[in-house]
Amino acid sequence: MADSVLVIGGGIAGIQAALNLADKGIHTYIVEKLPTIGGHMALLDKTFPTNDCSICILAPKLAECSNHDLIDILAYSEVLSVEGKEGAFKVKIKRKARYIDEEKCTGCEDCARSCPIKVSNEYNLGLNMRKAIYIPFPQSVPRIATIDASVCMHFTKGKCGVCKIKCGAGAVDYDQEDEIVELEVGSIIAASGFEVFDPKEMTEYGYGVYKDVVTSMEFERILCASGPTAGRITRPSDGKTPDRIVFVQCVGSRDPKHGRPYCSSVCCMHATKEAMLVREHDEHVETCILYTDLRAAGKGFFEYAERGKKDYGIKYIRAKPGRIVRDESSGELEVWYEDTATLKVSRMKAGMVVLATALVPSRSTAKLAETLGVELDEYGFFRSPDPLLRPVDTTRPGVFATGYCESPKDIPESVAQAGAAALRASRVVAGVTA
Amino acid sequence: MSEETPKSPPRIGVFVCHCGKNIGGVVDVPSVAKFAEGLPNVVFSTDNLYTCAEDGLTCIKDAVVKHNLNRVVVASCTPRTHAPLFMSAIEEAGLNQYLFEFVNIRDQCSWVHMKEPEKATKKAMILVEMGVRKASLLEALEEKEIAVEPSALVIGGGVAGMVAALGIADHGFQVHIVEREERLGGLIGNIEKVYPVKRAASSVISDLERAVRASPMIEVHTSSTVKDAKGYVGNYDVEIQNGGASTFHRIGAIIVATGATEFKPEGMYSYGEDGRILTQLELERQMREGKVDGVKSVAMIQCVAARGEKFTYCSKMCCSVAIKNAIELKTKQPAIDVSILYNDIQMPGEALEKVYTDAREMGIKFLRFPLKARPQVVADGGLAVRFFNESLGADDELRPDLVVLSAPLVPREGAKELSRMLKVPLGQDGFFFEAHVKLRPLDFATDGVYLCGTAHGPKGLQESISQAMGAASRALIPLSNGKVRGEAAVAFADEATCIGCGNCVKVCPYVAIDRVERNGRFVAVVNSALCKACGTCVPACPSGAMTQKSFTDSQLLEMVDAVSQEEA
Amino acid sequence: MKSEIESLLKETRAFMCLDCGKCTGACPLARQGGTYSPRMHIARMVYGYGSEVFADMDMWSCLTCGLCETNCPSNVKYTDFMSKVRVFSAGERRGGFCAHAGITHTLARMMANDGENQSRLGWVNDELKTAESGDVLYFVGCLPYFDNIFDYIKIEGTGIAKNSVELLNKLGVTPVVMKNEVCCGHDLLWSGDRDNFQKLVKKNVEAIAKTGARTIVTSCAECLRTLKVDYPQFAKFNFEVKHISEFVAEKLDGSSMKMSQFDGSITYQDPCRLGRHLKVYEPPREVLKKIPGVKLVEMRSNKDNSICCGTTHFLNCDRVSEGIRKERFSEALDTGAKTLVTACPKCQIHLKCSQSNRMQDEGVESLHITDFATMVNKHLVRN
Amino acid sequence: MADQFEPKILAFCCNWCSYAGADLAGVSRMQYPPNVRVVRVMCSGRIRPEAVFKALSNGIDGVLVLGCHIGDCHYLTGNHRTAKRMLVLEKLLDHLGVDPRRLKVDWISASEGEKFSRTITTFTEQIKKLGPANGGAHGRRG
Repeated sequence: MADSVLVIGGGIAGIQAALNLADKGIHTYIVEKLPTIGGHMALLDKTFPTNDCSICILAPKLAECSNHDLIDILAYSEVLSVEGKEGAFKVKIKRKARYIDEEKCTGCEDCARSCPIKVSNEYNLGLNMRKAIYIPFPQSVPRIATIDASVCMHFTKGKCGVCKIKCGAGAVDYDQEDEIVELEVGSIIAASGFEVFDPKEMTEYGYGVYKDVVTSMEFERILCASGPTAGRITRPSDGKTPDRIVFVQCVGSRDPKHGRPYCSSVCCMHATKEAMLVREHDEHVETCILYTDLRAAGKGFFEYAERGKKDYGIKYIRAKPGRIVRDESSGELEVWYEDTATLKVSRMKAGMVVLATALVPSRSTAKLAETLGVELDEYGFFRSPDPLLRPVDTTRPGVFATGYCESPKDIPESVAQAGAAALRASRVVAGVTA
Repeated sequence: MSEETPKSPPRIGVFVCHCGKNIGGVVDVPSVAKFAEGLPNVVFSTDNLYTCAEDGLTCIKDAVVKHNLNRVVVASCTPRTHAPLFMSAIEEAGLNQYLFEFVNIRDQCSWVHMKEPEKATKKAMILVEMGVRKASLLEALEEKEIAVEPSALVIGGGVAGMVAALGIADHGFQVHIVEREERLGGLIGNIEKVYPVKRAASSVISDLERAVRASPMIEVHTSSTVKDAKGYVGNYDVEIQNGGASTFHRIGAIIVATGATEFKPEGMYSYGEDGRILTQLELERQMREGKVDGVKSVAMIQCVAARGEKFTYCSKMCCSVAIKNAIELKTKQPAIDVSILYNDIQMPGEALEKVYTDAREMGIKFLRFPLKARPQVVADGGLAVRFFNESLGADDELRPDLVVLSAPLVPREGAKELSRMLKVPLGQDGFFFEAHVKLRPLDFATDGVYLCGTAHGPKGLQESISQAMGAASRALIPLSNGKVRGEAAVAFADEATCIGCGNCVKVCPYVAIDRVERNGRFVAVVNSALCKACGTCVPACPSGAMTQKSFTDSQLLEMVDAVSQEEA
Repeated sequence: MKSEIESLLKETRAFMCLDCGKCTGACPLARQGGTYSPRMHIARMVYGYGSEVFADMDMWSCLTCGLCETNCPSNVKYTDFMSKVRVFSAGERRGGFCAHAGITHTLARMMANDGENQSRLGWVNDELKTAESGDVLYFVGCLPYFDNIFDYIKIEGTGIAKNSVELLNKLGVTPVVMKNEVCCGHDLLWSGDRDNFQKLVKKNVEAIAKTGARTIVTSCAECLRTLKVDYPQFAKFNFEVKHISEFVAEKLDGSSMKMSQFDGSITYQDPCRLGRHLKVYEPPREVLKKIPGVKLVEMRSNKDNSICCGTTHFLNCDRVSEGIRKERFSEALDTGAKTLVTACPKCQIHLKCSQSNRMQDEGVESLHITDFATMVNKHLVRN
Repeated sequence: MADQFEPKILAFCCNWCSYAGADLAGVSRMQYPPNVRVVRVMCSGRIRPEAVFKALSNGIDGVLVLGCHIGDCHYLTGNHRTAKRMLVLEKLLDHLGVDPRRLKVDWISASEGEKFSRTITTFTEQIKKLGPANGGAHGRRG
């Protein structure tokens, strides 16, 4: 009987599951495919309904994972195979080469400052650039540089070696190779999270055509003090502060036409929060949320939206726009909608449009499910054989799923459910049988 | 761990880090080290290329032994990432890990004054001096261990309570379930079917109850209440009362799963005036009893008393309850006309949205009204529901055979009393209020007490069950460890100086301070098991009895003095 | 009636409407002001106010262009809904205002009821190779009639037919053309006259069957939709139906045939029936792009979001229709193209009609509007 | 000369937000005047108004009290106390003839490195304008 647990995914659900287990005295591995743990929560500016600073409340958790005696973080790693059964899984993990000696790197970023290669920065959703050698964000855990070999000139052209020269710690190691690690664990928790649906296919909204039509996650980075605009609300096309920002809900969610009839569960509150933050940053910017049903059912959510209306002056209009076009002469976007409460059809001018895009299981989830040998439901979420009484179980005993990859949910629900997954997993390593 | 504060005078070692060029490129590190050498109590000072590297750590450990150091100051980066590393290094060298002070001369010096190397060097020196002066006063601290009684109390025997109890019992701990009613099951005991899984509620309860009754680790106290609970994490003394008889139990952790109940909308929507106006729960009972079989049309009204009418909140599950009952009615009698008057349909996620679309597919009608003008129910021999049909922008009327009101969940009676007894807060809505809305949804700020289910707020059964499992998982942390380790830098009240005013008790966010009678007078006593080391109580103390370890007044004032005495 | 409405609601998925209003926000009529709202039509019908819908004259303005339906997240079949509701409404002797004094509808009814003696093939000259039987049939549609009715706005009319046949000839096909072809019935179907529509279906199906054709090619997007989608609902219909753009695209794919030079930008108008109704977006574009020198520039609204030419089934042509065309022209002019190609003669009629309107913006008049078949035939070099 | 005057500035920072914000300013290499000396406490609620007062009367020219934003406190409500206590202190300073502008209470989150650097810069400039505190004698408003 192996007495460790493997958590796949280092977002808030995975982190919380790992901490719950390790705090109980159970050794836990966190495998994260990106160079740092933190997941989407690390990209959020604030969180609803308290408008807590996201990184402020997350960073201590990241540090706790990093300092915990019973947690081993395997960032920049992927699960290759899972064999065995409940209580005794053998897991092969690929630790991708960072080309950095993890022991030596001090996280000073001298390397990144001197690196000549700039590529689109995925941590700011492509809104600015990062270097080929980089640390994703200041609170990264582990705070170790990574060389993106797909763009680094040393690897693509055999030239350059500036980072190696600049690194005072001598941590750069171009000869590093991927490493295969084998772990024995009693139980596995999948917490592979979500990603944002690409709204390009909904051509009526002009995403990808008009720069000032952005997704809600992109807008989150624009709002964030550590984002590409340092928290100034400026639009991507010309850097001007928009007079009005229109939020469009249910873009790709509750939309059988685009294959996702489900409600993504967090977008109404997310938009409310973003609109509030806009008003806090700059009260001259008007905000307007176009929604179908305002999903404000969680604890304190309805009151939060009411506050948005009354204290922040956010306009809520029950409508779903049918068409967004850009007036080339003024550079303003025109949003066409029918207000289904007043029955008026209007064209609203907007400096920016924020699309509340559907959240979908992350791309890696399908492959992960195959590796784990478990079933997904028709939309790609993990399927439980008994969703009521055993919500975090999967179709393979000893393998559990939690967080957004189990079903759409917000952060507190993910945290609560991470506890449930930890309970199921600790039961396995404690040797309790069903 | 070494527990003793050294009796001998301070012998401080200072280690100044170059961090490659990160500090050394701006600050004149060797000069800073040399400066430190001249400070009072410093017996050793050096600079390292990387103090955090293996050779840097060895340098510290060797110096502790060689120079008989009893306090260590490292001037490098930020304590937020690197303190644990250096603290464990000095512990390996035989010192208490709290005899350590961190000085940040990178993030808050070399990196932010890159163009002013001289001023940065001067600042680094004074920062080191501040650290050294504080270090001279450091004391050895311990993270106090408190033994945890290996048993839990679950208050509430509904589905959430039973799931939580089973989760804990499974791990080999004794659990007491206290249920006010005669039988287990709670609110779910009064309903027919559970959606979206479409399972009979009775089977859910009987499955759980069977498991609970079968577990040798669970003791069920029905028709019982928690009369009293005193103590703190790991060590509660609980009195459970059944009729006139009390039993007493030592409890390590408590889970609050007291649930919620349906609000009776007396005096609203003509409820109570006509037997054909029901709540959803009453409809379920009538359906069970076959009383609605002949009914041809039903109108359901959502958000009754909720979302600003009487209560501010949205009750989250009423939409799914109404749609469930609509589907059940329509399935039994396909010709029945069911209309649901709503404002915003709350069916988030995958499974619920599916139920909603299924209901539409069956021809259940959804009519939207504005919250500002809610429907009116008139019992005039027949029944009339008059409302403003927002989709059409016109007044509308239905003449149903039955009106069903979707009323919100409200907290159970006794929540207030329990909140006072356990010293855990209620929110404005009367539901229990968690430690942190985002990241600690199942904890209370008070350690050792946890929360799940509708006691926390209205929610569906699936979410309640997830929470119950999660709460069990949280409670298992102190239970499995058999002990809790408190903070080291805790507050401490000097009994001799304390005047017993109780100001500190009022400001403590964790209810960690008690005002107790000692020798005929009141004094404050900090429960170091509960203290989270914020220090908020210290400024509240008028007599200076309260101090926070590692952040004592004298330590902080030494640092302030170091700055004020700095030469211009 | 109640059960008929129930089944209408089920068939068209009207019950699934979430009342979000996206349809109305997309609707080209609604965006021209006025009171048109597809959402309201659905809502009224669902909430039991069907009679109001039947009496609503707005309903006859619907272009059935499918923009609302394409946008509807819940897959409510609004065009189908409209077609069916109009049958109910027409049964109650209500109907829209027919443009051109209802001449196209009258002609179609005459054809349906043997009230005419057509001379349909006058345009077939000696240079065109046609047959009375064969594998491929070219369904001409109403082009010969349009020559007369719309002479005043200089439409291409049978020119399109000639170019189509010549184009097919160049591709090695000798198409069947029928002298006893009747109107496909599109306009009758969409104005709720099912009885006469069915008569036309019967006549055409019998005539086509006699030619031995297996593939039907049309140059009219409305004929295409009617034959391909609607005929099989009313008759046994085992023919493959293709728009000429699809047919040409397939034939040219991998062929060594050459095209002559055209220098300049062109833009392409997606006809609703070809585009949104049948999702044929790429074939006409692919073929046009094969013409050397052609720079195909898209209008702001294209493909799924394309805007209609403003009128369909010759109903309710009014200020709103003109507004839609004005919007479309402004998009076309914004592209900088001097030529607009469309793949439906009806688009050409409506756009050219509007072009002749003196109130149009500057530049509209000089925009060259031509049919796909004309454009391609002109540039395809005979082997 | 006011230009020559280099004020001594003390900043009390809470461990979880404002100290983290200061770190972020460093990681982002945001430059600010080197006059500030940071004293780290776990929570701004630990800061004794008396200590601030003592600093100002003892040769320190300006004091910053920096905590988490209201609602973000790592210790739930510690910073609510700070807000109240410092308000009282400001009034007291005014009474005593110490320019209350020598004390600044602000909330800086872990993601607000830019705000930290800006706060230090503007505060330093302000104190330079006010001149040396010098036990209150020079700090009196004219």
